[in-house]
Amino acid sequence: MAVTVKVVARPAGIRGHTYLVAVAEGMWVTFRHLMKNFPGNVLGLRKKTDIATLSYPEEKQAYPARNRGLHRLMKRENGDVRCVACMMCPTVCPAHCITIVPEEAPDNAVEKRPRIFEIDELRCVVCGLCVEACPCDAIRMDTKVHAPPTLRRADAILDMEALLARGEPSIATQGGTGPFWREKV
Amino acid sequence: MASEALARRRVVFGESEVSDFDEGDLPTEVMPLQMGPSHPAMHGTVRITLEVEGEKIKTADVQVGYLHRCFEKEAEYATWTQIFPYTDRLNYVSPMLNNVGYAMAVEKLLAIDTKVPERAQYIRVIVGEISRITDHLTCLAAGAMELGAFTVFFYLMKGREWLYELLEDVSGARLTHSYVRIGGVVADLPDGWPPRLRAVLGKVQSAIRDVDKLLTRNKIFRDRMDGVAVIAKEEAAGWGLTGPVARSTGLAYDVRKDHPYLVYDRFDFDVPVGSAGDNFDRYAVRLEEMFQSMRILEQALAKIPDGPIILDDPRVALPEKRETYNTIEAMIAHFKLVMDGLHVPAGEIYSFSEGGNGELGFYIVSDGTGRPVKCRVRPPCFANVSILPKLLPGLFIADVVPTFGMLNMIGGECDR
Amino acid sequence: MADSIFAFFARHLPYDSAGFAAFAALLKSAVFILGFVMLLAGILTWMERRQSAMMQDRLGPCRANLGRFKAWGLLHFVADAVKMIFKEDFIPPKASKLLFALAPMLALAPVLIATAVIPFGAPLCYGRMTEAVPLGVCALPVEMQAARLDAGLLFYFAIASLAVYGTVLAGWASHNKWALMGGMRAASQMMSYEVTMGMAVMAMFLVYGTLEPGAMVNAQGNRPWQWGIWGVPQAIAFVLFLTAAIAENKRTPFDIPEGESEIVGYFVEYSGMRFGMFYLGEFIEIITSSAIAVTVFFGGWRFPFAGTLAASWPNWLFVLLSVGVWSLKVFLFCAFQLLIRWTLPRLRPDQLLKLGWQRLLPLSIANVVLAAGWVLFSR
Amino acid sequence: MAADPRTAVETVTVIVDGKEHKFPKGMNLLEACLSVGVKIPFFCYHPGLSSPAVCRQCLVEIKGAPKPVPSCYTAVADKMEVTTNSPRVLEIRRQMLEFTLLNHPIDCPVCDKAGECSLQRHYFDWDGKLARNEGDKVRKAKVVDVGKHIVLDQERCILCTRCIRVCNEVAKSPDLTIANRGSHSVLTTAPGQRLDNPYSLNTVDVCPVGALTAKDFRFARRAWELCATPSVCPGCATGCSIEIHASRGKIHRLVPRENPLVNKFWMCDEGRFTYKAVTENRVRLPSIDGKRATLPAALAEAARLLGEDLAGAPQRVGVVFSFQATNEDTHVLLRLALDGLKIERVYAGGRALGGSDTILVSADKNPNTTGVVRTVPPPLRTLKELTRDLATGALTTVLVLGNEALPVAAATPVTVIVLASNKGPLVAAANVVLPIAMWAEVDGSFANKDGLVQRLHAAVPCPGEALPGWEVLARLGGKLGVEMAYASASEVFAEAAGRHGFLKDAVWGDSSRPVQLRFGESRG
Repeated sequence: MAVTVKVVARPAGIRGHTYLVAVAEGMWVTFRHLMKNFPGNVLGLRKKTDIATLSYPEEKQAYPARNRGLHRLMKRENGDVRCVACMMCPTVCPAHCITIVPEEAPDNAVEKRPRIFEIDELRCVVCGLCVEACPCDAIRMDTKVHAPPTLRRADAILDMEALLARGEPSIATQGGTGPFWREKV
Repeated sequence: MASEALARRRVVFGESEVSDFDEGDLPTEVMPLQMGPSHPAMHGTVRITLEVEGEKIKTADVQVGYLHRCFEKEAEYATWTQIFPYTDRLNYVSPMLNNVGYAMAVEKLLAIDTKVPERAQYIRVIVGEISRITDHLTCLAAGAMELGAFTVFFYLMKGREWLYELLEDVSGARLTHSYVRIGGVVADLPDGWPPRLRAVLGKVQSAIRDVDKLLTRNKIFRDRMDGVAVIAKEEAAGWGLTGPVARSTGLAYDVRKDHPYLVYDRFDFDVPVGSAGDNFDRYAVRLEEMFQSMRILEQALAKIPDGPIILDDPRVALPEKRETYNTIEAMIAHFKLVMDGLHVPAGEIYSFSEGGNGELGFYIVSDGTGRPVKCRVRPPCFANVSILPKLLPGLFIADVVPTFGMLNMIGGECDR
Repeated sequence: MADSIFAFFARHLPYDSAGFAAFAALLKSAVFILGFVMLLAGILTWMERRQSAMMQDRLGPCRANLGRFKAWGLLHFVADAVKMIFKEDFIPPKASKLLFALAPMLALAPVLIATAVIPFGAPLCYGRMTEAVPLGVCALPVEMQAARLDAGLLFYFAIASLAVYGTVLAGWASHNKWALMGGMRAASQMMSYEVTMGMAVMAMFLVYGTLEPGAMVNAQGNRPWQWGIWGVPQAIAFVLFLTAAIAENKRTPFDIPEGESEIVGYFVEYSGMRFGMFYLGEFIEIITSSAIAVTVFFGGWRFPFAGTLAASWPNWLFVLLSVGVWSLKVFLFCAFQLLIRWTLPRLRPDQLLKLGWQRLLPLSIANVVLAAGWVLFSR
Repeated sequence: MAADPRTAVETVTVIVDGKEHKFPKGMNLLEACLSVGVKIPFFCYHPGLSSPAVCRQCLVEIKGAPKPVPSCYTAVADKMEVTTNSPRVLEIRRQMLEFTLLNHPIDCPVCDKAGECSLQRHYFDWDGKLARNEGDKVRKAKVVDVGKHIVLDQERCILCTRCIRVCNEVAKSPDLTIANRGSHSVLTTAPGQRLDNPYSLNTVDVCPVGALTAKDFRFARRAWELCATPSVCPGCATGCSIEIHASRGKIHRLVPRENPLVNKFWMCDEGRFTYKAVTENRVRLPSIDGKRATLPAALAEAARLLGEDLAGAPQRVGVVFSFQATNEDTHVLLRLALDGLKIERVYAGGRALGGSDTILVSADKNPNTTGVVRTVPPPLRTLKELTRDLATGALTTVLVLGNEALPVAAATPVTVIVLASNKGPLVAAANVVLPIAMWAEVDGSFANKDGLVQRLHAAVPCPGEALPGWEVLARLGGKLGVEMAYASASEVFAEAAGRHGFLKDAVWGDSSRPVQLRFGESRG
């Protein structure tokens, strides 16, 4: 396709040469906004206005489904942590904010589980790579919760208990159990 | 009379015969002035050491680097995938463009750039053009605000916010998207997203029209912008300027047109250029480019095909989660990609795309392991800012603000 | 009851006594300056943000509530005052301490003093306050004006031009190049525009034949088309006056001495209440200039049917109404100034001076000539 | 090069993928191909073991042969034309891999081998196709405690028999076997038997997947997090070449490094645990009479004690060399004590003799006996003599390098200055303790029982205030007026090499940077 070049205009004319006309035109624009927003701003009729900001703690914007928030750890059906300490997430984390110390799990079918699982939410850059790297659907960032402010830095380090507090049983099937798993939900 | 007085002063005070002043001006003492790094107009922390006579600038020494975050060094210690979050933070008002630019570079080295699914390419164009609009909106908003037109700032920021919301729907984060992956993108467009984009574009257009009315013909604004910091066409090429800054001089260089990538050759759009190369042209070019981007968006939304959104190759892209959970093959591929990183064959490549500020280049060198040996960025605004010391002398202090604003230095990208 | 109080005043403070003049002046300045100007200035600090928010599609400040009393965040100016008083009062180590402390006072005091000559309502008829007194028939009028000076507007200019000292001193005393630059910009700007402003008023002086603001109000009619702005030289004078007044206020598009994103301004080193005084002074200037504009061009307190109402309502009620009308006019004018401020970008210093000296000054001089001709031929 | 009749071998010409190469006659075709850079995957082949050709991964086409042949089981022959990358071969290999993966459990997240797994590597390099299978996998026993050091997971086993051959051919102890048939085949020990031979951990090294894993390393770290540093085992005088695998400053395991002169590909179980001494029970800080002191203060105190005693009764001052110290430490102690301070009573010792076998283990449990004996001029008194001299009062002051179990009781009126790395009775009784680094923390060299000088590389940082022994000694020398200025261990080595004959031909080599297994070539 040929390069189509469009020279931008430099409008001048009478409006460009006097101050007053363009000033009046500009003021008409802002005045229109003022009048449109006035009832909403004063009487609280937000719907009919252009007001784009929110009165934050009372009004909140709904987070999109894909929003990346605070981490959480998913659970097994029996309530144990789903994580098997495979170290994929600390490996992929560009901020090195995940610390996992594994241990032997009492259940031989599980074999391995984390003894310590800590995420330093201050270091976290909320990129979501850990969720992508998890081969067990153990870590998720779909809490739609922001990292809360803390008084001490140490309080921003979430341990396994805190991470499991928001956890739910994961419904992801795993381990290729049973024939024709692809057709199962 | 005045010249005689001046001559007398020269004799009495031994002042130099050679003078930059107009004959008749009283010479004032040169005052060094530090503008920045913490100055309201120096977004992205840059320091300009000025020598001024009154308000007139004699010399300007622009010092970048205050936002240096070692992007290139960090990249040497990250896998190819881990670099995406870093690229988000290069030009932080149009992160998608950086994501796309970087992914394209790695794909070229992997020789899979033509195999990226078409839908992914369209999605990249769409999110990239939205990012371009947010980039220009931010530039114009900040530029107008620094000239005192605060209302313009909010009208444009409002539009940017709507677009960010759309990008958040797609990627999960407002600003640090990390949405693109090597071989495609991480997720498909959400359901019902295209109509929302169309609606938002309409609203953004009306906001831009308001701004157009507030500024374009306003004599105060024109006085500030017209004929200030003029760059000649040859000069622009000589200094390596790209993007809207170069186009404002009449240099019609747009990577999307001159070296089409992704699916840009399938869209009908114009390259807006300026005629005078001054600050006003840079403003007008950006304004027009937003409309052109909207044209591309509409065409892309109309043409986007169905299909996969990431390359179906477990050696490049992580397999689908369901496969990973249930098959050893996908699990192995998943592990290999995460722990060893993508195996990019040894070699080097320079790949470039049209970023918000101009030609955004990635020069990457691989030794075949999971990490780059070098990941160098050619940030457009680094080249653009390089001409600033030449533009400033002779202008007033007040001119630094629009000139700097219209060059649109983004610290994260310039200093890296 | 009321009668006995009036009787008491009439006996002890006869109308033509010096004591009455002093007492009335004190009372008027107290009520007007503290009760109106300061309050409106406070409200303007909130309104500036709130109005700009509405212009910019935002919500604006709405959080300063007293318990359940919300009033759209109107109490923000109280919160601001409290904040400013309790903020650290920082003086740069190398600043000139005396001048640094003096500058905000010099910026605030003149604009307060300048309000003295502004007539803010219909005259009160001393001794007949409860009766209906038609306009212009009162024998013992108490002018709603803190000081009635024949030099009137000249006094206003003389005092208001002192405010530039505050600005320049602030810039100089701060020991900061940016502040100094702001001070220098302020000096050149305010001096340049004073000339234009004077010339604009000069035209009106020719039209009215007086410099006394009260007399100017008296010269205008009650109906809007009888106000001072109607007429070619008057309209030009109004535009010139308004432009110059905004420039005097140092507000966008003439906020060059501040130039927040360029040089931050002459008060860059000020914090706390010292900064608050500059800020307050700026808003009082808005009120003053609005008040002068209303007085000279928009009929002061006059409003349609004022004559009828004056002849039928009790005098004190009518005066109160006229003060209310005047306040409304001033308020609307302030809002208009805010509208301008939040619409336009800022000029560059050289363009500002060029505009002042090369455009406005010749125009204002021409307007004086025009006004002279107007006066000559319209009589 | 003139043909030496003893080494001259007959060569054959083989065409590999269209290129002509010359190989010695009788060479294994797989080895031949690998040696010229042709990549062929394999599971069961191991250069130190026999070839059973069971995995069918190394199939190649040979012109004239009716079907692809396993290259690990074929000797090169003259005029042989080999194709290693034809579509047919690649497809057969891929299909073999698919079979192998059919019953492989989805264990990567819990498998210690992930990151150094041959199966992972070959799948990624040679297959790269997603699964077609949706059926159930054959389940076998998991977490089988098969030996003292080893855990077996039968599901993960791909039946390559490498471990069986290691037991049979290296350890000469046939402990493992394959039982059952078809897809129910499992690796197992004989009923009632355990995998407890002294070379059992080599089975973990050779296991291409995670079927056999070491209990010691189990779940300690993921393989890809480790950094490998070449070093030498300090367990005995054999001096097996090893790699130290460390992560974030901590050693996690030792694995053998190929060295045809010493240990080939193997290493004994005992040697693998020598790293424990580096991580446990270390002297981290200097002390004077049991109290924490700064290093300069401790050095000054040591110098004062030595200086006083040397001035008083020089014949009653002794120095003890250690058979565990590096050549560099030994040389600097030689310079300080013998050249500088003229101490005449020179002792040397180390760990007591232990068991030995004919495979790798030596009875001398010290890694550098040869180096010390060849560095220090005789007479070199033994520890037994030291005991006697201490008892008789012939010695009042000793300067000890290392912390041999010296017969020094706390009450004995003997001044002891010790350069120690680990806590023990000697450290408890010493007047001055100066912490020194251990073998895994320094650059240096050991000479094994055959006089072979091998390099040590620093793999982890020194704990606390510990420094390499030579550096502490050089600084002590400075306090005593014996000036020795060394910037690095290599300077010490250069000086020592110029003086001691056995180091003459040794080469210091490069200072190697640890390679993170993640970004080095996968070890699979």
